[in-house]
Amino acid sequence: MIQEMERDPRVFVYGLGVPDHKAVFGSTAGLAERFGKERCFDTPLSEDAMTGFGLGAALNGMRPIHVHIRVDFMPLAFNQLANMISCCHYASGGQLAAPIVIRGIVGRGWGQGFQHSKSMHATFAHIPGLKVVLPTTAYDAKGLLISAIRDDNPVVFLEHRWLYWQEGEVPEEPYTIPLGEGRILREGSDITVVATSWMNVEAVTAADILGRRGISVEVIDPRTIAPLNDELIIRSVEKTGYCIVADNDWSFCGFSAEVAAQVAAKCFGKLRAPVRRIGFAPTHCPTARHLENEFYPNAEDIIREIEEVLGVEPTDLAGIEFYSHEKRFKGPF
Amino acid sequence: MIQEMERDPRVFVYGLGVPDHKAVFGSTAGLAERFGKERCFDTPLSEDAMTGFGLGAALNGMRPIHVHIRVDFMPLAFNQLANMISCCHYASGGQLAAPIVIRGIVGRGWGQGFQHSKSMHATFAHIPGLKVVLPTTAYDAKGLLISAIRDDNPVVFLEHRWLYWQEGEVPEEPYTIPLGEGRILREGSDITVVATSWMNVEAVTAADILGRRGISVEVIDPRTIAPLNDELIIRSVEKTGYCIVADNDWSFCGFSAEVAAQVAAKCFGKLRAPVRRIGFAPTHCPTARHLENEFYPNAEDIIREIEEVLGVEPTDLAGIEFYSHEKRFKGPF
Amino acid sequence: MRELNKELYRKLYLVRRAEEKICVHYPEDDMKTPMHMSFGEEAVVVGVCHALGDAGQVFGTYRSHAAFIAKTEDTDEFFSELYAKETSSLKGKGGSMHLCSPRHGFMGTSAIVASHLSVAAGAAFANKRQKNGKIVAAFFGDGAVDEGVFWESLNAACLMKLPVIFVCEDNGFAVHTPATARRGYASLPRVVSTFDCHVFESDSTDVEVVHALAADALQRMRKEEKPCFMNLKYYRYLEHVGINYDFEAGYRPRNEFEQWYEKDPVRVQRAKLLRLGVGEDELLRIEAEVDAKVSRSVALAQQAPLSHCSEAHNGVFKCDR
Amino acid sequence: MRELNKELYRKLYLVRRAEEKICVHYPEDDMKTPMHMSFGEEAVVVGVCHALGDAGQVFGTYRSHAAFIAKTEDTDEFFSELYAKETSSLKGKGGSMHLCSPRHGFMGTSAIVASHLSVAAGAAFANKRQKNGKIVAAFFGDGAVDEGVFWESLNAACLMKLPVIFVCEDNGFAVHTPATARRGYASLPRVVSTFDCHVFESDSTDVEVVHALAADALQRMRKEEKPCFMNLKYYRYLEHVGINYDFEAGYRPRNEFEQWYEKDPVRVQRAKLLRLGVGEDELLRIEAEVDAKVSRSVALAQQAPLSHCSEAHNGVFKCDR
Ligand SMILES: Cc1ncc(C[n+]2csc(CCOP(=O)(O)OP(=O)(O)O)c2C)c(N)n1
Ligand SMILES: Cc1ncc(C[n+]2csc(CCOP(=O)(O)OP(=O)(O)O)c2C)c(N)n1
Ligand SMILES: [Mg+2]
Ligand SMILES: [Mg+2]
Repeated sequence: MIQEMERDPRVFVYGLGVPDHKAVFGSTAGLAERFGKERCFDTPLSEDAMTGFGLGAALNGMRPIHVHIRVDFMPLAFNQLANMISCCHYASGGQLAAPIVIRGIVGRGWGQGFQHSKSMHATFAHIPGLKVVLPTTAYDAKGLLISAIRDDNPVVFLEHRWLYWQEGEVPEEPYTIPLGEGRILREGSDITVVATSWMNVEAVTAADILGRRGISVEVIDPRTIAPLNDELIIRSVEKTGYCIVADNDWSFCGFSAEVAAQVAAKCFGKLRAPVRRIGFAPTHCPTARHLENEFYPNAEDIIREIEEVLGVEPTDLAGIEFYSHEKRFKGPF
Repeated sequence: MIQEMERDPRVFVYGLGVPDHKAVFGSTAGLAERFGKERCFDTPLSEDAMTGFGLGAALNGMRPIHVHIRVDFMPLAFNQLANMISCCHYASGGQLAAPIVIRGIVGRGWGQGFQHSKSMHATFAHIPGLKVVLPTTAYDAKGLLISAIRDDNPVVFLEHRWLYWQEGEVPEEPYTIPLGEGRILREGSDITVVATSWMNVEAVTAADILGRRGISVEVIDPRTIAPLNDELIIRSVEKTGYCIVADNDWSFCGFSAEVAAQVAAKCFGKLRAPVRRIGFAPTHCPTARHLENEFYPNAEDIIREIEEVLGVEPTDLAGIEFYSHEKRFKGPF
Repeated sequence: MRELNKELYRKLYLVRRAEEKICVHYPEDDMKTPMHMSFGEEAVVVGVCHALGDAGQVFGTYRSHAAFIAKTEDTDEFFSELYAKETSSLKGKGGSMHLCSPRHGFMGTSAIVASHLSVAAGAAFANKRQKNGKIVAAFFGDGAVDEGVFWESLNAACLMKLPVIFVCEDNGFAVHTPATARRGYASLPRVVSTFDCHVFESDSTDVEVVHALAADALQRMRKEEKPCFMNLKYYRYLEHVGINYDFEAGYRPRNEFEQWYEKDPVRVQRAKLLRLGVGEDELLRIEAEVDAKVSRSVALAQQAPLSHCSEAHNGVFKCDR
Repeated sequence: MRELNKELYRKLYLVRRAEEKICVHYPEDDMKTPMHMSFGEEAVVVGVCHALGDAGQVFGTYRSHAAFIAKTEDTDEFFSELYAKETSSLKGKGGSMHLCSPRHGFMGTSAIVASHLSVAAGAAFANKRQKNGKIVAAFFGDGAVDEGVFWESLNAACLMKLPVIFVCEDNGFAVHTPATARRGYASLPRVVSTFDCHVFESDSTDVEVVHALAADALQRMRKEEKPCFMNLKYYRYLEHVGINYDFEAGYRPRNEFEQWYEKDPVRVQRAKLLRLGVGEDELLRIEAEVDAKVSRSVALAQQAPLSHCSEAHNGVFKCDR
């Protein structure tokens, strides 16, 4: 963000807690010091108005980045997203444009619960005119964010809380990754797993484990889910004949339904088994750890699902160390 | 509603314009006179607070019916729906319940445009804990509404503006139609069309026209889309081997994706062609009539889609009188 | 003074005339868009927009015929959009409720009550940052203040000292519900005056009075950078939406209308000009020019082709074009 | 008077003690729930809840340890939920941020700032209709008033004359942002006093003072049926979330805390009781009883089994059970 703010003086960042010492999990650290309160500032707790505020600033030529420390606060701004921001370009006959980036953080773990854990990407993606981006790797996060900032359209940019711990090579200099291009995170030939956000980490783990017994899993991260470019997915499923969608969200009327419907239609006759969908349990997110573990699917679920689809014996997972939040994050919160 | 209000003194109706002389397209006519301002009342323009208000009243044993004259105003209440109403029963370990009905009217025609024409049923259906009902016929509307009022859970009840002109036999005495049961609107054996809300009217018209040339179309109205009971749909597709979903909404991450995904999975190997989806154009709803006609799919689109799927020659539609809003509703608005 | 009053009259008359033309042609069913008429509020809107000047920016509502015309004077654009013609910049995607002409500083309107208020605040923020001296006016009804976002927007604007005027076009009703049935306080200006902004009120239908008030407001805003709130009363002549009277509906009495119509803004201003010594002939000349302009716009719009059907699919994303 | 003060002290001490126990055991990592501690606000919450009595109803926030305990005194339920045990009514689905015990009139809490205010108004509406005389209190922070729904709820409650008390637990900060950086007005009570409700303020840490104020408020509400707004200042001792001090972060100075800690509500009340002639031994007895109660609750919670995993899937719909 620093680089984009230096490049383009129209860019500014705002939102609750943005300039404070916690700096939204460090993601806005140093901005206030560097660019001043004019370009990195706190707001009243007014998600609705502050979203419309961003739209107004964008209409007058600025490029706002609005940060929500949880996606769950974005329903308060849903009117602006659904009725104002998404349609102002279309409805004005192209006279207006809303180059605004809305960053929302997907919470998880340590009792976040049903009001601090939503992802809602399908809800946003359902509305024409919003671009919806879900980065997984650190490299992608930077390149996609820069593209989002430079895009002339509103972009909803959803970052999973746990992905801030992702480590990876991130070049110092600015680079862009085009919105609308997916990425193959792991090449494979036996089955395709399409995953979003944190579920890519689980899917790659599953792929690693199954790879050791010779099952070759291809993991695809669409990265931009709206507008969706599904070529990569379709090509992969044409190759493997099997598809699982592992979405970091509820399944019903979700992004996994969209991918499953498209794959089933476009790979009709080439699919060797029905597309399977893995997502949150159809409940609200409970707060207790042991209940949360029921709520969230993980690498083991993906492995079991793959084994079922391919009709192979269950892998012995005893003794395998899964990625575990517990091991990394100790309370107190 | 009158009958339910007489039966159960805990029921009350409120919302903008509810008691006025227009009475939400006549749907609340006579209530204020009959039950007084205590049980049928107007509110400030505060969709957010008035939704939470309904929740509070429900927690204390009342059974509120909140009316929104357009679904498009419900995004203002989305926080209450997504973060409060949907989860209070679950999150309280069952100590609380929210028996609230939220009626929203889906606008269309005469320049309603992008801010007065949303349906959003997939958005609501995506959230666990909300029941979502979309009646089509007058008979169903009454029976489903009574069930919704008696249900102990929050029910989002979406009525299409044009369906108020639907005529049909409606028994005087109260009756219920269980939430969660679909209905076969037209029996057929060649292809299944699953339709929602107004699209059922279009689908039945299409079925009638194609019926004359011997193509037998089965039209299924799920009526309750969440929680969805898809047995009727699956059984029908197993019989016909073909399926089209005609949803009164955008397709991407919408209800049509869910149905398509489920049908493709559950009828795997029995489907003779990919499931097709018909929905709004992936744009915002324009206001001009001729542009609106591009935006909304209709009976002709359904017919053409069916012909393509079945691989039959296009029907000659010249001279056929389609249902037309123009013919019924003349301005001025 | 006389020149100013003549100019104000010309604008009032232009707004009035354009809406009268709608009433003439609407029953032909070629303008298929819900009409929320401005009759009665011309002084409020013209007074503010004229004070604001060309450089100012305006956000409005579904009831913004007056604001659109007062700010842009572009009746060609106005009618071509109502008729959904190829000649409109909006290509029929907006209609009466979504007028928009940013090149004239008319930044857009919203039919979701109050949803444009925060947008106006954000636009004012950008102007402030860009130090371009532009002031933003947001028009809204007395119903809009029921929405939480009004309070959020007011608060943010006061906190950030944004150059924005919130203009409440106060007709006392939200559709058919009077303010007293919607408000848990006695006086809106009194509530707002506890915020850090300039507050003005008026129930005048004299455009000169409103203009002077707005000019004063602008000057004070320039001197002490703070937002401004204006509560301007008027009477809505017609039904909430549509071109008819609705006194028979019973929620408001006809004599209320008659009292206000006595001081109809257009008549008041015309009488004033005569008093100021402007000749009847000169008035007739102004009126004839306006009549001709409006008639020409209507005719142009009627003759133009409908926008192309492909417009329906264009422009969801900016790069699409 | 003495009895009342003793009772108030017992509740203050119960709240304090329960939170102290959290601090002891939280580092063991068995309560896996984000803790927003109430230290410092005990007088505010106990004063209001005690005045409200058993019949009253309370809605709270993610920072409602104090409110839950003051209203319910049910430390068994409290700790069993923090430990997510089978013995909790919530079965671990709620945790610290979503405490709820409707049978005690503690109607629930929300971690979406301000989202419970309208719910409280609706609950008050039902009470009014049912003529059961119950009064609802909604606790919220000074940050909550930034949200539009606060204004919508206040307006609706004033309009409908609902028996609800809005209690602003004013610690001057929303996380790390001071009120002055969030407000476009000088005084919240002054703004609210332009609404049709009773307004009270206090910055006392003396629970007796807060209790008297709340009792007065309730009486006035009963006499003249109107909602009530109370702005009650206190100092948040710890970081926004968690069990540590955070003065080194730089957004507020330690000496502020020290000044407030001089008049710590628990200490103030204890000293008062001694002044009133309550013997040290009696105080020790009260404290010992509370200590035992809290320790027992903690032990019970620790020993109980975790709630069953199937709970995760239960209860999305009411008929599901
Ligand atoms: C958020 C929202 N709620 C409800 C409506 C329906 N509605 C349209 S206009 C209107 C009345 C608004 O009254 P006011 O703001 O006073 O404007 P006026 O029509 O009097 O100019 C209502 C309730 C809407 N458009 N948007
Ligand atoms: C709608 C919403 N926006 C933002 C947040 C994040 N958040 C949690 S607590 C908090 C501060 C609230 O301050 P205040 O209301 O004064 O309560 P306090 O924590 O001081 O008791 C914020 C911004 C939230 N939970 N909900
Ligand atoms: Mg009005
Ligand atoms: Mg606070």
